Amino acid sequence: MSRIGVFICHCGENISATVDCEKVAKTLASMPGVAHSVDYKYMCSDPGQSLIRSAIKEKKLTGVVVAACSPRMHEPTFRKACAEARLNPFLCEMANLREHCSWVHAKGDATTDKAIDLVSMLVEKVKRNKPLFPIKVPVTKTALVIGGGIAGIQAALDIANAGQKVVLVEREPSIGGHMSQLSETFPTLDCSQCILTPRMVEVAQNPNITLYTYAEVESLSGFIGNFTARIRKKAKSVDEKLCTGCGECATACPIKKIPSEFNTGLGMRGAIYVPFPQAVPNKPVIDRSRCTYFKSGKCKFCASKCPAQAIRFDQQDEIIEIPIGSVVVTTGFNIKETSFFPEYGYGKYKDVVTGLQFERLLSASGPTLGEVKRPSDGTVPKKIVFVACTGSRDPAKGIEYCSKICCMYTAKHAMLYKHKVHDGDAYVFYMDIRAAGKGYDEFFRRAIEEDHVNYIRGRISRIYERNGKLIVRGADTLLGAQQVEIEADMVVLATAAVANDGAESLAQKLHVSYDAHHFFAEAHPKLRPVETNTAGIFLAGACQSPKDIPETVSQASAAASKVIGLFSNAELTREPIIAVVNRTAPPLFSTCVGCFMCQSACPYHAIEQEEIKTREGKLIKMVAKVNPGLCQGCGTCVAFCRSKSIDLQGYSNEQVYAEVMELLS
Amino acid sequence: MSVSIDFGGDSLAGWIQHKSGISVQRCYQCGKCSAGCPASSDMDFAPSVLLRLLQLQNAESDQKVLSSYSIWLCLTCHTCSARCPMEVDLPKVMDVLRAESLRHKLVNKRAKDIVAFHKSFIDTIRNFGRLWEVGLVADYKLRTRHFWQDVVVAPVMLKKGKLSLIPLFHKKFVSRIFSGLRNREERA
Amino acid sequence: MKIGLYPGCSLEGSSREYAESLRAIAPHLGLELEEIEGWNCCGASSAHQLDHTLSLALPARILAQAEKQKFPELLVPCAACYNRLASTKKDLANDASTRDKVTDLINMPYTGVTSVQNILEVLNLVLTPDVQKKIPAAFPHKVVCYYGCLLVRPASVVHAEKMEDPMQMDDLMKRIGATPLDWGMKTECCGASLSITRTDIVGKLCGNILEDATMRGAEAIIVACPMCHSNLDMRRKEIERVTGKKFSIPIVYITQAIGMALGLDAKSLGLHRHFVEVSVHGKNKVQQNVSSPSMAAVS
Amino acid sequence: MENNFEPKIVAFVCNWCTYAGADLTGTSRIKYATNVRIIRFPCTGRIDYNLLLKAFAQGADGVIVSGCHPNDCHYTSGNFHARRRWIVFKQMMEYMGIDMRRVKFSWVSAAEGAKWADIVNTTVNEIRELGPSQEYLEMSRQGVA
Ligand SMILES: Cc1cc2nc3c(=O)[nH]c(=O)nc-3n(C[C@H](O)[C@H](O)[C@H](O)COP(=O)(O)OP(=O)(O)OC[C@H]3O[C@@H](n4cnc5c(N)ncnc54)[C@H](O)[C@@H]3O)c2cc1C
Ligand SMILES: Cc1cc2nc3c(=O)[nH]c(=O)nc-3n(C[C@H](O)[C@H](O)[C@H](O)COP(=O)(O)OP(=O)(O)OC[C@H]3O[C@@H](n4cnc5c(N)ncnc54)[C@H](O)[C@@H]3O)c2cc1C
Ligand code: SF4
Ligand code: SF4
Ligand code: SF4
Ligand code: SF4
Ligand code: SF4
Ligand code: SF4
Ligand code: SF4
Ligand code: SF4
Repeated sequence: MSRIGVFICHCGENISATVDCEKVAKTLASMPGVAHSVDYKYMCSDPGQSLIRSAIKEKKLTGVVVAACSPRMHEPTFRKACAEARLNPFLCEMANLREHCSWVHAKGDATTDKAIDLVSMLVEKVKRNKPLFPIKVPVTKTALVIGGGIAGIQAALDIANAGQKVVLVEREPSIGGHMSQLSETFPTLDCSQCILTPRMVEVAQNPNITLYTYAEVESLSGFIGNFTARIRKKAKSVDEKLCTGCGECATACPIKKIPSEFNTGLGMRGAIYVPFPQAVPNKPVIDRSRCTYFKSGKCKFCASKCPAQAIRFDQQDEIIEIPIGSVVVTTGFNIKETSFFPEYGYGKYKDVVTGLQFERLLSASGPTLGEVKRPSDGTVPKKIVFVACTGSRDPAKGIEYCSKICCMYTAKHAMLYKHKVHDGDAYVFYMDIRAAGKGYDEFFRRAIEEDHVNYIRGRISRIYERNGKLIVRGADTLLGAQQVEIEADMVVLATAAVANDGAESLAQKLHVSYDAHHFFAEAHPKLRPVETNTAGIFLAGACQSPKDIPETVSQASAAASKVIGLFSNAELTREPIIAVVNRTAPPLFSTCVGCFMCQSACPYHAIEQEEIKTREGKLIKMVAKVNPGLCQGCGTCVAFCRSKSIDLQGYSNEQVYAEVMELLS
Repeated sequence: MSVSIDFGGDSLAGWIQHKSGISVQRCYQCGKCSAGCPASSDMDFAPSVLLRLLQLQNAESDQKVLSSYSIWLCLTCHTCSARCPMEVDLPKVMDVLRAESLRHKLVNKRAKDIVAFHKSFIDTIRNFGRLWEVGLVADYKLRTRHFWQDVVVAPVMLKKGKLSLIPLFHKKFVSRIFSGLRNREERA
Repeated sequence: MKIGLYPGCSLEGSSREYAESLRAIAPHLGLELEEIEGWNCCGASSAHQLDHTLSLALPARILAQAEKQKFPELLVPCAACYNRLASTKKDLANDASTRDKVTDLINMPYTGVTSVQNILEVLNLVLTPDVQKKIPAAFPHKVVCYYGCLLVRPASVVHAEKMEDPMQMDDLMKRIGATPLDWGMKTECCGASLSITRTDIVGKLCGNILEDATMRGAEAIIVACPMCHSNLDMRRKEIERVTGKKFSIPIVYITQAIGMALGLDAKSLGLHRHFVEVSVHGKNKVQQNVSSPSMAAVS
Repeated sequence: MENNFEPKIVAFVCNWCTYAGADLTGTSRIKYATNVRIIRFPCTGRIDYNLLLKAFAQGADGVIVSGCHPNDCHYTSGNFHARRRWIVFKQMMEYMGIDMRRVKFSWVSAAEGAKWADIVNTTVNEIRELGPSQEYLEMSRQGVA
């Protein structure tokens, strides 16, 4: 038989002004199973709390209902008080007499009646509450960072510098990401390589960081604190321990005309190559799809020239398994190629380039050593047109969103061009200028006011080539959409920033959500911007949406601090409000019929399939099993289960039905 | 001065939506249509400006649109709609605007030749079932009194066998369509 | 291959050389053309300007007639007619109430079974490698292919494979030994519907086209539309007045180019009907009896 | 119709949005009818239609189900499940003989205190118009349901 204690709070006069608290306490006292019922002026005060503590002890209470304010306010207070009196805190419930009753109704019988209903409803519930115990899960204190752009670098360094282990996986031969390709960066115009390279080196040297380049995540299993990552280390064909990075091999390789990814096709690389001089690690890999030896079995020039004898043609891909406690996804973004834009020449005209290609042309370490030259004939363009929003904000091309970074980098490009080609003319065709960061608007205004870049508000209709010039046809919408035709030497398209290749399949491997454009989805756009819906997996940088470096780095540090916070505990404590699938004695084992409706309904992939076997190992049945590490306690599964085999602790079927019955009795 | 025009209690923009399903509010005024439009430089309002006027949804701008020259200069070349990032079907909007311009007798003075030409064209079809170029040009000239226009080309065309002086009558093929349309109008 | 043919008004009148050349090359391509009976004008660029229903009813009657004659495919060589027919077909397919209204007007059943084909689609089918082998006099000229609007737009009606840079005509030209050049005016508008009323605009637009073609070193502009042809060929005087420049580049129908490659004579291809002398010809230079006294008066 | 009929209405609400929204109604001192009793759930996704049937079988005259706005669900998609199930829900309930006008499905965020009051008041008024819920009650008493 239950012995429930009921405590009615006056909240000064906040409740008692409209609710007859005394009457409520009296009525409840006569309810079956209620062993104690009192009212008091301020339940949350120290004397109020000790009323509860002593009643628990003296009356041997098996449950407590505090009828006061919103549980969102004081539930922790009263649960703690119960725990102090050695009553399991989950045997305490609150009835909301203030926000849901006294404050919203006038004084009167109806209000008091409602108060009585609200309390008795919870008395019926609490009679069926079970003691629950916080769930503890151990934590493996190693973080997996996927993607070695500036986001991954920053996150890895922050975690490592907090004393935790990091495994950084990068699929290219070097870390650095897009930032390593940039010339100078807005809004300060500092040299990208100069600020990035030291951080890349730091990554390589930090003893807490294990760096796997030319590697990809194959799969991730487990749950927060207890993941297992399988990582494929692609064969580099070079023994990294022996290689000194001398570069003899690359010089020896006869294959030299492969468009360099790093230089966006504007420069060439060999079959054995280091993507760029500042690469980390600064050791080559053989691109097997291009290497003569791998194609025809002959060549090996590189090996013959290698003083360290580090070339390994027989190296195999290697798969390693690592226990991981938390994951940070930082796989970045990509941009659309010019071939995406039929009206701008389908990638047909060499002098129509993307913003990223223009970065390479501006970069001192780029294919032209920082001189702006036309890819077609190497001449210096005297008239150059920049086209903003190319493919972005363009539902007709399937991309509705604003790419966010291009207004700024276009201003930067126009500016840097004017700094390099003093007598050149720069035009920018734009729709709106989105320059909302600190110092951003000032930056773009400088392009207009100090560097005399011509900003024309309108979209380009078409670009075609004539006599080595690019005819750019646009309109000036601020002059009644009057047509403008510019004979340009070069056109730079600020092409849309899109999700990186493979983002969708990676998201599926990690069980995190992604949006219609394959950017990873944050748990909440405002309040949980670096978390995913899967506990323990965080994200940062342009893999979530296009963003610039300052924003990327803040997100990376935020994600890192989440990981560090997670790792600061020996084990994770979680609220026991989770679903469980019942287990009964053999031969049934569980009423679960294995329909797995619950599994497909669970937004957190928290439900697994469990085999129930005889002692001889013969399969009896498959049943559902909730992974307590993943379950967030939403209860969606419960509503789906037709056989009532899965239930939510704290909001069990028994409890909520009792509430309904009591209310309407 | 603005006359209030009735579009069944709606603005012209609403009327367009009703007639063609096109929302002019989708246009975000990027100007790409005007940039590529072959007729834009001869128009009184560039295509994107027409849409802007429609977006205002007031009687004055609606009237400006219906009495514009632009709607008659549009060549239905679809250059604009092919490239519009917001997929606004301008040529279809133009079709509705021309019909409304005629209906409300707001046809721009400069456009009367163009309207005359289209009327002549349709009359030729009505009368002959097919296009008879000499008949069309004669009808058009009578309508507009532009007797001398094209006079250089016609003789050459005749000489090269590109014009026939005598029409063939295929009227019967289309008479039902035209009488049906007339009945419809009368019923309306 | 047997196919229904809707010639359209222009091919009977001002563009009869297009019809002549089509009929001349057809047997060589194994193409059997059966003209649709009792056809009417499609309404061209005028009907839709004034009357939406009329602009659907006229083409619908043609389509219904094709259906009546059980043509699975209907070749529509005039790009303007093709565009009207194809877009009517689409409108009728998408909207049952319009379809009912229109079939009531034309008083003929219509189901939409006949497929409407433009000249490029059909030529692409019949100009097979086998036919290519038989071509005696290839067409060794640098040309530019002019598609204009009606063969490529709107995308929802015309299924051109690359709307901004179509290649079907270029590809056909390559098959007869010509060198199609890249140029800037492939799909620009010639101003067709203002041909009579705003000849000055037509002059300006056509001037751009002729200028770009000339500048690229093309020997001829290849077209597949009577409107484009008459504007570019017959309006030289106006073009010269507007641009202040003289152009001598000839405008050649794609069917004429193929005819010349086949070695057919100029007369059967209607080359003598052009205002601007056609200076290109097949490899075995066929007799070019095109000069007529009136040329001087025109150019 | 009885004029002084006071309908009994049960509200099934989620903890994160509507419960908090109703708290805000309180802190804003916005008054509403006393007829509604709130039962708290973690998420609308937890609510299955048997609960609603139970409520009607026990004599409820109306039911409100309310949770977070479509993209604000604390649990990402629980409320999408609730919404998707809504169609099946509706058919089921109608099949069981419940007048769907007695069920109100809505979204109230934690910031929509006034909206909560509004929903309660309109629901109470509408159900007052409809009168007491009899049919299903009868059926369940006779053991049909
Ligand atoms: C033309 C241009 C100019 C710009 N100029 C500026 C500027 O001046 N100032 C500024 O602040 N910002 C600028 N930006 C924006 C800047 O580039 C980004 O903010 C920044 O690069 C984002 O960093 P990230 O680490 O999130 O992504 P990325 O730089 O894209 O890095 C992602 C990394 O993850 C790796 N990766 C991807 N998928 C996987 C996988 N499945 N497994 C393992 N690794 C993977 C990639 O190889 C890459 O190394 C510019 C962008 C462009 C396009
Ligand atoms: C009209 C308006 C509408 C907005 N709408 C949105 C929106 O729809 N979506 C959105 O994402 N953002 C919106 N924002 C922006 C949003 O308000 C801010 O992003 C957010 O409030 C910033 O939070 P904060 O904590 O940094 O600063 P604040 O909210 O300003 O908080 C700073 C706190 O510090 C206290 N404080 C200040 N000085 C001291 C001191 N010396 N010692 C101690 N305490 C101090 C202040 O009292 C205050 O409590 C809006 C802003 C405005 C003005
Ligand atoms: S417990 Fe809540 S209702 Fe009671 S006095 Fe404290 S704040 Fe007021
Ligand atoms: S030559 Fe040998 S040691 Fe030198 S970079 Fe190449 S692999 Fe390394
Ligand atoms: S074996 Fe391959 S990588 Fe080595 S030199 Fe030859 S082509 Fe280059
Ligand atoms: S950032 Fe600027 S250029 Fe880029 S898509 Fe947005 S508005 Fe266009
Ligand atoms: S829905 Fe119920 S019966 Fe089906 S698998 Fe899940 S727990 Fe088992
Ligand atoms: S309660 Fe929610 S998170 Fe937990 S298993 Fe059920 S559906 Fe999944
Ligand atoms: S192109 Fe489209 S969106 Fe842009 S101004 Fe024209 S109609 Fe508007
Ligand atoms: S369809 Fe009309 S408005 Fe559009 S580009 Fe052509 S002429 Fe201009």
